[in-house]
Amino acid sequence: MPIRTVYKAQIEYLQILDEDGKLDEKLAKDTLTDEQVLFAYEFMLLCRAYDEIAFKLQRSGRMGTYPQNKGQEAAAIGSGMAAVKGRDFLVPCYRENAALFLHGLPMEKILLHWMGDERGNQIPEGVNMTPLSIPIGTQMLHATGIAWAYKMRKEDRCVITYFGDGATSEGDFHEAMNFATVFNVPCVFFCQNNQWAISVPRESQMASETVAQKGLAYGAHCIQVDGNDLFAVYKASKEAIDRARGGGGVTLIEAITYRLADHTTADDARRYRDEEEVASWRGKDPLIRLRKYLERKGMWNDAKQAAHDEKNKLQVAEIVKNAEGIERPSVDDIFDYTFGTELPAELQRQKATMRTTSLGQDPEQAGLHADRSRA
Amino acid sequence: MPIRTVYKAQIEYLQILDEDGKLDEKLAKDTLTDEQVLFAYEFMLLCRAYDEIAFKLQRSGRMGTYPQNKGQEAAAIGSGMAAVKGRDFLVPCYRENAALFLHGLPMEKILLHWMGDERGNQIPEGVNMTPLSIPIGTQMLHATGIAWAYKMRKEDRCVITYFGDGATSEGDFHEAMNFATVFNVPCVFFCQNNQWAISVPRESQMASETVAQKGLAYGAHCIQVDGNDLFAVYKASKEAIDRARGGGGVTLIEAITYRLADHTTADDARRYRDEEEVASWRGKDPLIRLRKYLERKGMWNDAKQAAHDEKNKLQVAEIVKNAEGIERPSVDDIFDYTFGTELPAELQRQKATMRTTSLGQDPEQAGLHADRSRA
Amino acid sequence: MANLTLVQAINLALTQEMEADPRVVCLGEDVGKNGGVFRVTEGLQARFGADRVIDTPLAESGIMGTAIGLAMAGMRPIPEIQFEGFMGPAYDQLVNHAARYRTRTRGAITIPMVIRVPVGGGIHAPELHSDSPEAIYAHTPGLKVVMPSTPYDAKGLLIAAIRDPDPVLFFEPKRIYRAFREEVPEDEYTVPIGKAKVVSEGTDLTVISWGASITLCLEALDSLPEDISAELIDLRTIYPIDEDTIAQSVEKTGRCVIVHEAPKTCGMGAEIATIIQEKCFLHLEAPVQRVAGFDTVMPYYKLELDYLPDAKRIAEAIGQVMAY
Amino acid sequence: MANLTLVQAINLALTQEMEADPRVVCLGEDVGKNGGVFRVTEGLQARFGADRVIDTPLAESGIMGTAIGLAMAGMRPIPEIQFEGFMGPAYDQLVNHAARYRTRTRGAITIPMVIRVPVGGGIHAPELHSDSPEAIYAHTPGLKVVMPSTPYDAKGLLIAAIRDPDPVLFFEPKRIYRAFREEVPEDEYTVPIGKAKVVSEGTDLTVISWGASITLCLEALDSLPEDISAELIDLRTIYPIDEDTIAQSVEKTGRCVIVHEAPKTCGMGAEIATIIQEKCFLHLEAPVQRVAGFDTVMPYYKLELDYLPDAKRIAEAIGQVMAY
Ligand SMILES: Cc1ncc(C[n+]2csc(CCOP(=O)(O)OP(=O)(O)O)c2C)c(N)n1
Ligand SMILES: Cc1ncc(C[n+]2csc(CCOP(=O)(O)OP(=O)(O)O)c2C)c(N)n1
Ligand SMILES: [Mg+2]
Ligand SMILES: [Mg+2]
Repeated sequence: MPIRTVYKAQIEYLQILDEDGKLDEKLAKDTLTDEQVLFAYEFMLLCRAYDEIAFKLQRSGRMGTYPQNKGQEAAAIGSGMAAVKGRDFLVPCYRENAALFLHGLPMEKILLHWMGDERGNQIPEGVNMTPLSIPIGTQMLHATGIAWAYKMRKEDRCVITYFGDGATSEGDFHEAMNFATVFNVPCVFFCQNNQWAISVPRESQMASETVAQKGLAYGAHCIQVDGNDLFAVYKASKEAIDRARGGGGVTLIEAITYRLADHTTADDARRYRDEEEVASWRGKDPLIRLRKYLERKGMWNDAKQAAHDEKNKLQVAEIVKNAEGIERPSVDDIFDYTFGTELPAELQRQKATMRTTSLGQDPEQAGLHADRSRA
Repeated sequence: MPIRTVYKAQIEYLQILDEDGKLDEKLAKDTLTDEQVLFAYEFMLLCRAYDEIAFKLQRSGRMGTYPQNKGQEAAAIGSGMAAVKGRDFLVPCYRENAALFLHGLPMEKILLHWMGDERGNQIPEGVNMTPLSIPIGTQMLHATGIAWAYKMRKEDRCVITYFGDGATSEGDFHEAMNFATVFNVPCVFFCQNNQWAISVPRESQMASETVAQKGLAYGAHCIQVDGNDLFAVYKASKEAIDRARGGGGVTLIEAITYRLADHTTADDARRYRDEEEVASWRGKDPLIRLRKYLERKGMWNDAKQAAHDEKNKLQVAEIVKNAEGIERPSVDDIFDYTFGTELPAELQRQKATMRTTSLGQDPEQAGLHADRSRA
Repeated sequence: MANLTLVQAINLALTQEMEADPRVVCLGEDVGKNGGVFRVTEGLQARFGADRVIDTPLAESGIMGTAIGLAMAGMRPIPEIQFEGFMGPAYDQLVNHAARYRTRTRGAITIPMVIRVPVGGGIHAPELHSDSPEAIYAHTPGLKVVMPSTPYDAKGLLIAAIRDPDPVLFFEPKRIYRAFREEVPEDEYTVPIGKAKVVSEGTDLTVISWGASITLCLEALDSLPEDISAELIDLRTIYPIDEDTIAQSVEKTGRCVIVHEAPKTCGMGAEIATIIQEKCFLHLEAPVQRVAGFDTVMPYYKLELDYLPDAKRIAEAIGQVMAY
Repeated sequence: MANLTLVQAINLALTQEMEADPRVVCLGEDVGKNGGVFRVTEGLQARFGADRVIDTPLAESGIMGTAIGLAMAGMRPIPEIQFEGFMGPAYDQLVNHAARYRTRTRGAITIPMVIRVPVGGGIHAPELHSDSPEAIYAHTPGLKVVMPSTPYDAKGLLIAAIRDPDPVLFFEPKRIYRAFREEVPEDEYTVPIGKAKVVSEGTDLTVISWGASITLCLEALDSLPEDISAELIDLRTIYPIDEDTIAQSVEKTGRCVIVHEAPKTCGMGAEIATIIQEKCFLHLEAPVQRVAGFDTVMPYYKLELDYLPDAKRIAEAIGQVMAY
């Protein structure tokens, strides 16, 4: 057999709730209960409200750069719900706020982060996640390492890590997938393919037809899902997490979604993408879709929507108040978390003298010298 | 269609000349002429002789660390013959000497390199290649860049880059494949999968069944070939090169071969691999196989072999003489190739004073100060 | 002549060099259609096409490594790394290949390229968008490193860098990208790599700085008592260091303050202070002082102004050195 | 007590800490079955199993990044980077994550890990196997950097590093891996991070060095005229720098020579010389001198001994400083 096929693969795409809010009942079986769906929708509304306020905070000069999550809520929540709060661990990028909130991150933390305050990253004890990750593509290696520790200690836990389509171009993505599969650690790789990496569309980011097929390089399980479909995201994530925890292997999930807003508040997407494209995706907004579904099932109506909008407004206002109300961090913080051990002498001096001079010189010694040179 | 297949792929394995030296005539059609095969075999013999002498040079303390090429000659020559000397460009790692020699690299250069002499990397004008690359996995990006320049300038040329199975774990491999496919540059990625990366076997290096399937992540053409089969290597390389030059896309070739020797002369492979395994591969030695084939065709016999062995011994001795006969490099060389512009003042001083002191201080000035401090 | 910001001056230099030399290409994340996140490459893709102003995938090692390949093959690539914090993934290609290829091949293969990178703090950016890594690369043999502090110098240094036969790191202090304008000649000109500039002459003390801190030094100098005559040197080129200009000045003044944003320990201040004590030992009236970032991670922006040297600190240090 | 080489002392420290603390794991290329290319981890996999002494894929960023994750999750990973030249791909993870996590999260997430890396020249190795990057990491806030010069210190410093709550770069001077033996206590002990050692006392001049160069300094000191009394300081910890030991010595001697393999410009010598002129200005009788690698790429091995400081150069510098 001088020519023979040594490898075969295929990638499936999963959709359960279509754009009109119609559910594939068969596929939906054993996924989410009505209560869960309702909860998810309400949570998405809250997160959307949060997102809009964050945007406004930036626009009014009360916060720095902020990357809106708008349009990607189903991907974040669906996957987040598949992981078990307090048991599993999340390693995020910066566009899945909803998953983090779901797993217990106090909501003001994200605002604090974007307000230029490290306390936004001070994850409370018992909340299982790393903070937002700024350098693209780097966090998947941490996820792999954490999952590896679980495996070493035979803990029945799993890690899910988030990243964008652009992030899959970084070498670290490759190394993380490879380490994860070689050591078969309980880690799920969740790509939010929102079609853009700032101004670069997916087709210019990669020559492959899908992100999902990148997982074939590592012998990982690969699946593409409609990322704006709560059910599909949940189902794929749940299967991947269960498999991972059982030692059954690593999964790469490609969630097809769309970044409805600018890349960040520092960006102006009109420079590089057509309004038409954006418009076509607005109809696929996961919130609209889920509302249609719930309405059809008689679980939602305008009154409920209005009540929730009102409630969310208040809740988010409260969160903003908390974030803005926090005292300015102490300048000592610049030094005090550099090491877990006693501050080296030079750093102690820098800390002691920082308000007056950056010399880091012992003021007494400086005075002494001054005397002696005059003598 | 809520579940649908969005991607399908398969990888083929190609063998034309089997381990017994039997040729699949159909597949061999339009590959190599008898003259070419004879030439290749003779060249492989020369390279093997070179390799053994290089080993001995190290063992007798006349050369530093050396990585033997033994067993991988068919992969190097088969691919090298598919590229056009003086037109195409080679970006090697360090285990494909034969391809470099074939494309015009003076044979003493490789010895010089391992003798700790940068002149071994001083590729002559008109010889189209980069020097041996020490940091694993990094050179494929250069290959991609060079091929990109060809494309930009619309030159009808192609680049072929070599690397090991271990190298495919590095992030740079991933980025190189991605850039190459995204910009569709005329570049062929040639992996010498010799089953080991120092002490790490392929199965511990990656969880994928093949190296070839890694190319699927980029939408590249992928093929696995018997790397000890000159015909298969040539055919796959030729097709890949022709396709690349025509703008038809990037190919990842996985050549299955085996590192018959230690990783380098600094290594002792008995620490980590079984003699049995090595023995099983000895029979697959590309030289043995090709000899069988040629003998069967009446193109080779013991007398020819003896004559060539003798001739090669002399030729290699001459190469060694050239490499060892070269004058010691000037210490000025440490400085003179740092920049293409005039040496900065400090470097001029370091160069001027290097034999006496590393201060880099102007001796005159030092003297001046000494005077003044005494005054 | 036109009254330009630093961003515009760089854009002009790029435009003119691309116009003059078909080998010059720009590549990086979002440099094309979007014109760069700071709009430094604005309009270039429209003018020169997507083959010469190239949006790359999101991979810094890929950008640096393919740029090296382009340079090897006779192009004059100008890769952009979007922020200095993202040089990390490109470090290996830059340091182990770009910087070494000429000497590794004894001149057979060279890497003429300019790596453009916005650097420094003060713009209220997220983490890893505010660092100052120049000393790392000054310690890396085979690289040249420049950092302009004015639009005029930016244009002239960039043109010099593009024409230089070796890899040049071109650091752009983002804090002053649009902070002020300056008359910049329309014609092409170069500012030589390796030459510092005496910004203002003085006799009592030398202040040495570069990049965005020059503005702060000027502010500090303005605040000094009339009887202190300070000389301000803008290093402009971080490596190779213009020792002559430094030594001449400190031999005259006998006192020196060095200002930079990067952490103090092993920063450029250490090298310059050491050069001064080597070259001007008998002229020194006081220890050379450093006003620098702290030896801590650059804080998020709520505290960044507490971290960065400011005019007050600089003036304070000058006062201390003068009082010594 | 046993008479051990540096390699053996490190191996012993690893063995004892792995024995004592199940959280400690070693990972890297070829560290397992092969025992490391320098045999530093020899026997560890046989003793502790392939789950604690782990052969990783060939990917330094992967090694560093997953080690960070392991540390986050409560393990005490000891990644090995096979040679200092291959830290390049791991640079981003080390500098932008390992070094920053504690301060980034205000103490919520910390990275206790020790990165072991053979460094330095002199062993006739191929390219990128002979560099000395310590200054780069001393300039990186959030990292501690140590480099032993003796088997005793190697064991003690490594144990201290493993127990340290933060990332510690443990540089192993490969030139003296097996160059000599020393009595090393069987019991566990620590050598504190941040404390230099006065190797030999003297009154006329201070020589400061670390790693493999200490041996050369001793050689140089031996060759000095009887009437020169030199004090030799082994820095041992590169960061944080033990300024007190340095300042005390130079206040006494008034003269100083610093010796290191790394390129001179922006090397550790610059920082130490600057600290000295800051702290001992009025005591200095001569400029502090640096005997260092050149500001060139480390040459291939035919010329490496011309590049590296040797006893002769050190003695020459001492002579010059004494004659000043
Ligand atoms: C290593 C690195 N390079 C560049 C950047 C600048 N940058 C921030 S976000 C971004 C695009 C990310 O795209 P993607 O991964 O698709 O995520 P998305 O923003 O679309 O959610 C870039 C280039 C960065 N933060 N880190
Ligand atoms: C970046 C980098 N990391 C580590 C090394 C050390 N090293 C040299 S060769 C090698 C194994 C390479 O394996 P492979 O790519 O399969 O090539 P082979 O030697 O088998 O031909 C390693 C780890 C290196 N040279 N470069
Ligand atoms: Mg995206
Ligand atoms: Mg191999």
